[in-house]
Amino acid sequence: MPKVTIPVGPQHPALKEPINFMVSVDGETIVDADMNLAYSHRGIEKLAESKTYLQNIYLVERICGICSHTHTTCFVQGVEELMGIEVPERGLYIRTLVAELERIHSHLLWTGVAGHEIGFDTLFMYTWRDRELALDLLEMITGNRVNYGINTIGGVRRNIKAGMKDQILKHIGKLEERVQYYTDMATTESTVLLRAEGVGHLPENEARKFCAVGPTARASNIPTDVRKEDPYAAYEELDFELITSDSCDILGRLIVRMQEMVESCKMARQLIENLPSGPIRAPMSREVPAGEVVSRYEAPRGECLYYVKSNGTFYPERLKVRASTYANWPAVVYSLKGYYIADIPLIIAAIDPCMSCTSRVAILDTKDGNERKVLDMDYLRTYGIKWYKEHGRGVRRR
Amino acid sequence: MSEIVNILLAVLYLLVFPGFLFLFFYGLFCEYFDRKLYARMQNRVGPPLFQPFADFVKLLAKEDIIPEKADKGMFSIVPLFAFAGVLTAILYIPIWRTDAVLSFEGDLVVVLFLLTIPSFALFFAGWHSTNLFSQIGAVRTVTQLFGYEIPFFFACLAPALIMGTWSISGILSQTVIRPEVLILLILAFIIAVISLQAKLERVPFDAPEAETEIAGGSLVEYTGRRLAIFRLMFNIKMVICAALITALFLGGPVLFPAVPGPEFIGYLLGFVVFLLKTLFVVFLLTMMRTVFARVRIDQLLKFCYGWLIPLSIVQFLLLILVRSMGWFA
Amino acid sequence: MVRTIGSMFPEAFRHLWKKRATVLYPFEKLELTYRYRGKLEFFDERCKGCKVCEEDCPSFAMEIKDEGKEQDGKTKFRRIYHTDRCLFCGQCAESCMSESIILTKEFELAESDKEKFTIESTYSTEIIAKEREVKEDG
Amino acid sequence: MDLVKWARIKSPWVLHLNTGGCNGCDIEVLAALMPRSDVERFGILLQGSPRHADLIVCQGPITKQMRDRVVRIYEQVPEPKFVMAIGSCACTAGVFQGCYNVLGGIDKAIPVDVYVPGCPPNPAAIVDGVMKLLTKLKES
Repeated sequence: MPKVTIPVGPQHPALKEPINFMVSVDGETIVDADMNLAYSHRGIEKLAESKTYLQNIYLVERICGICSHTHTTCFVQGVEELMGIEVPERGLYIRTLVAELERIHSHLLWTGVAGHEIGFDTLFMYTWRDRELALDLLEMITGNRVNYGINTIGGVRRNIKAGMKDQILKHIGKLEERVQYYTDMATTESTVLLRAEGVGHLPENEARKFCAVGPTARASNIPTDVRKEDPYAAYEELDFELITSDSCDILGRLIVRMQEMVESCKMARQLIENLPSGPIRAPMSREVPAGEVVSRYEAPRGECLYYVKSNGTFYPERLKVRASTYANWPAVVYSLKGYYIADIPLIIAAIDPCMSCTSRVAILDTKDGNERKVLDMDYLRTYGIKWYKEHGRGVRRR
Repeated sequence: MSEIVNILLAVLYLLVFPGFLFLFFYGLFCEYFDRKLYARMQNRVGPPLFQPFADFVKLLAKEDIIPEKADKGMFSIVPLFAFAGVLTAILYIPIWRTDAVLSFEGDLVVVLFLLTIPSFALFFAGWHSTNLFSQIGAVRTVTQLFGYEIPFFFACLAPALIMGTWSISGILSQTVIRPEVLILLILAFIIAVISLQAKLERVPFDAPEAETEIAGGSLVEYTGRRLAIFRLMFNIKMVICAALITALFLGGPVLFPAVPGPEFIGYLLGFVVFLLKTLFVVFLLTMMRTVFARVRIDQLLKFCYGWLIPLSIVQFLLLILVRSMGWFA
Repeated sequence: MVRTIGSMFPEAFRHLWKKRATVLYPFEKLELTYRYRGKLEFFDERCKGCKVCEEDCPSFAMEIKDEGKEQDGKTKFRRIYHTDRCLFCGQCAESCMSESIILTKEFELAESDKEKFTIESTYSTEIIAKEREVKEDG
Repeated sequence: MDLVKWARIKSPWVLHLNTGGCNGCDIEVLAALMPRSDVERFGILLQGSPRHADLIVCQGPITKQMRDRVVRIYEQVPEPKFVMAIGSCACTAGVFQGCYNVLGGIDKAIPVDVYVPGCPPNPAAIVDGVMKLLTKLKES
């Protein structure tokens, strides 16, 4: 077969979200890959400037539906630092507990999706069934399955009642058992190993070069974890291990995620057992003093970074989000090369991509599809400013 | 007079039983059985009994789209071609007694040939859709064909070798006389079931229509009644392949030990036994679909050439040894 | 590394006899936790007209319109609630000073007619300004 | 009730389409396919190709870049076809109202049959939306 370019996406059964890969293949082997992001570029950073800090919690929560707690915590932490609020201990513990439950649900979700990409639907069904245990806990604690809305500036909105502890421990126990089963199953089943072992190889030096984060980096033997390096919330008081793997392939990423789930269960148990008493939130004002801050958070997918600049009003002057998936894209393009068409979905899925987090550039397709124009950050910024001048802010400024 | 009866009987065989009508309903039932088992093994409820029938009727009533760039003639004729191919094959397979409706020395080869037609039809369908994904699927279909077809042929010819006849009905009537031969054919049975899974393009060997890789492969552009016919063809192909394996390796409609009784009850019992045995084969296929991940096309070929073909040759050598020692004369 | 083939076989086979995990939802009742955040319910008689809910709503789901004074000195308000914009985050209920908004557990909100999503009510009340306070638990 | 209508109600095949939203509704739609609420009991199958689908399940607001694609995918689906808008974003753009790159709800690009509000709607709410669509179909 001559060299052809296969479009993968924006609507493709392997990708649940819009993104477009132009993969050049020679027969079944990939020679090159190009990536068009930003089918879901919405302009959140710009919109955030016209919403109050309180409203922005709910806006940034909806940057990504899977790691919604990541975004709110990261944002709220920054704002709290600007305001100089000391969050009560109990609030931090609950925040951390929700974060770890989210990590469990996100990793289980990933395991299932990875199974689906290699046609292993039974694994998909089982992991998603067991993920419901984590979601039940989240619903019980926060009131919603996804987009929990538990964070607020100065603490958390919902308390953990005494009766909840038993159920949390019970479900955590069940989850631990299931995670152990999946680890044993996935690392010994030949058909899985055939697809995962040695595929999507990303050596350590390349991973460093591409600044990979999270499980992708840890599977390439780079011990990086914000929870260890720069502890936030209650992580300083928790006893957990940093998981790395030196296999540098998809199997390594699978093992890292599985082990992390075990660690998360361990942490959740510690958090519940040592839950301090006291208030869950500190009183807060709606005005944020002028200043700027960078906040870091270890999302299930890697390091998430927020920059908040305040000018002393109700509204942030600038909000900048660097979501974790964004840092991992170059590594994907690197690890695609040299593998087969059949490996495309799995390699893309291996970083646990989250397209809605990453949309920074818009690529304009002309009608005939031949010409492409890249709209970069600067263009979008000026475009956004112009748009808002024409359409108005949509929010009543006080 | 008798000629007219014969013609009417032939039409009956072809259209009602064991031909089109029976295959239609049994094929749909097998899809239901497959999907329901699959769902139950995944701890779900699964589809209701009428589901495949509803899917079929719905697809018949949908809008029919032929892509502008596609080869219109080939695009529309290919499903019927494949369908006709598999329908014919049933006439040579025994269903309610040890001999089939039609049979002659060598019909096993004809059936095996008829069962490869769908793969080629799929190739043409994919290639003439001129969609990139369907063309990749089409190429993979043919690539896969070279992998599984050889072990499948070898495995199906093993009974012919030991029984000394190339007719399915003949093999079956030999089996009735000496059922203990089937023990020798266990290896061939396993090879046949595995390569049948590849032939039906189901997980773990569904690279040609991998949903998450190439969005459904050859059939990506098919809609409406053409898709319905293709889906029905797959179901019927599954039934016929299961029936073929039943006839060759499991003793077809014969119950061991045989129950004495009037002929009519014997036929009915044979038919029930046939249904149970084919469902058992379908169950094995479903089980494989449930517990495995999809393998890549190159890994499939490696598996077929590295394991299945050598094993089927071992089976052949074993049978030749047995025959030359004169244990089964 | 140990390699097996079909290591999920026992698990899958066992599930053939195991009870299904499915909740037959429209025919069986779905268990929701008591904190579940569904459609909002309003107690208009408690409302003090401070409009904090409208201010704090991140998605413009709530509109409260001032419709002039009535004879008895009360102010007439018109409340428009858009279910299809609502995020069910519960911030309005939390911000509300007079506890006139609560979250119910109703989640079956699907409609084919978009106009049914708009819920309107008119009421009159005295405007009483009150300090914001932090509430403990939702 | 005639056979064709019955078959249509009993076998809606679904195409999953994210038009630029967050992930929340996507995973809830997938969760509806999972053992907990298993929509295969209503005959719903997830299809990869728009050509095989009857029901387009859209999540997220329509972004500027996605609009042409959405219209194209809508045109690829054979008649009769139905569209479900899942989540507040898909109904009215929800929290993203006022984003410069967002056009609004799904109905800004293609006609919608059933709206399911919620952020994200519970899988049961999605099942409820499907049931309402099928009831509407039955009565038409």
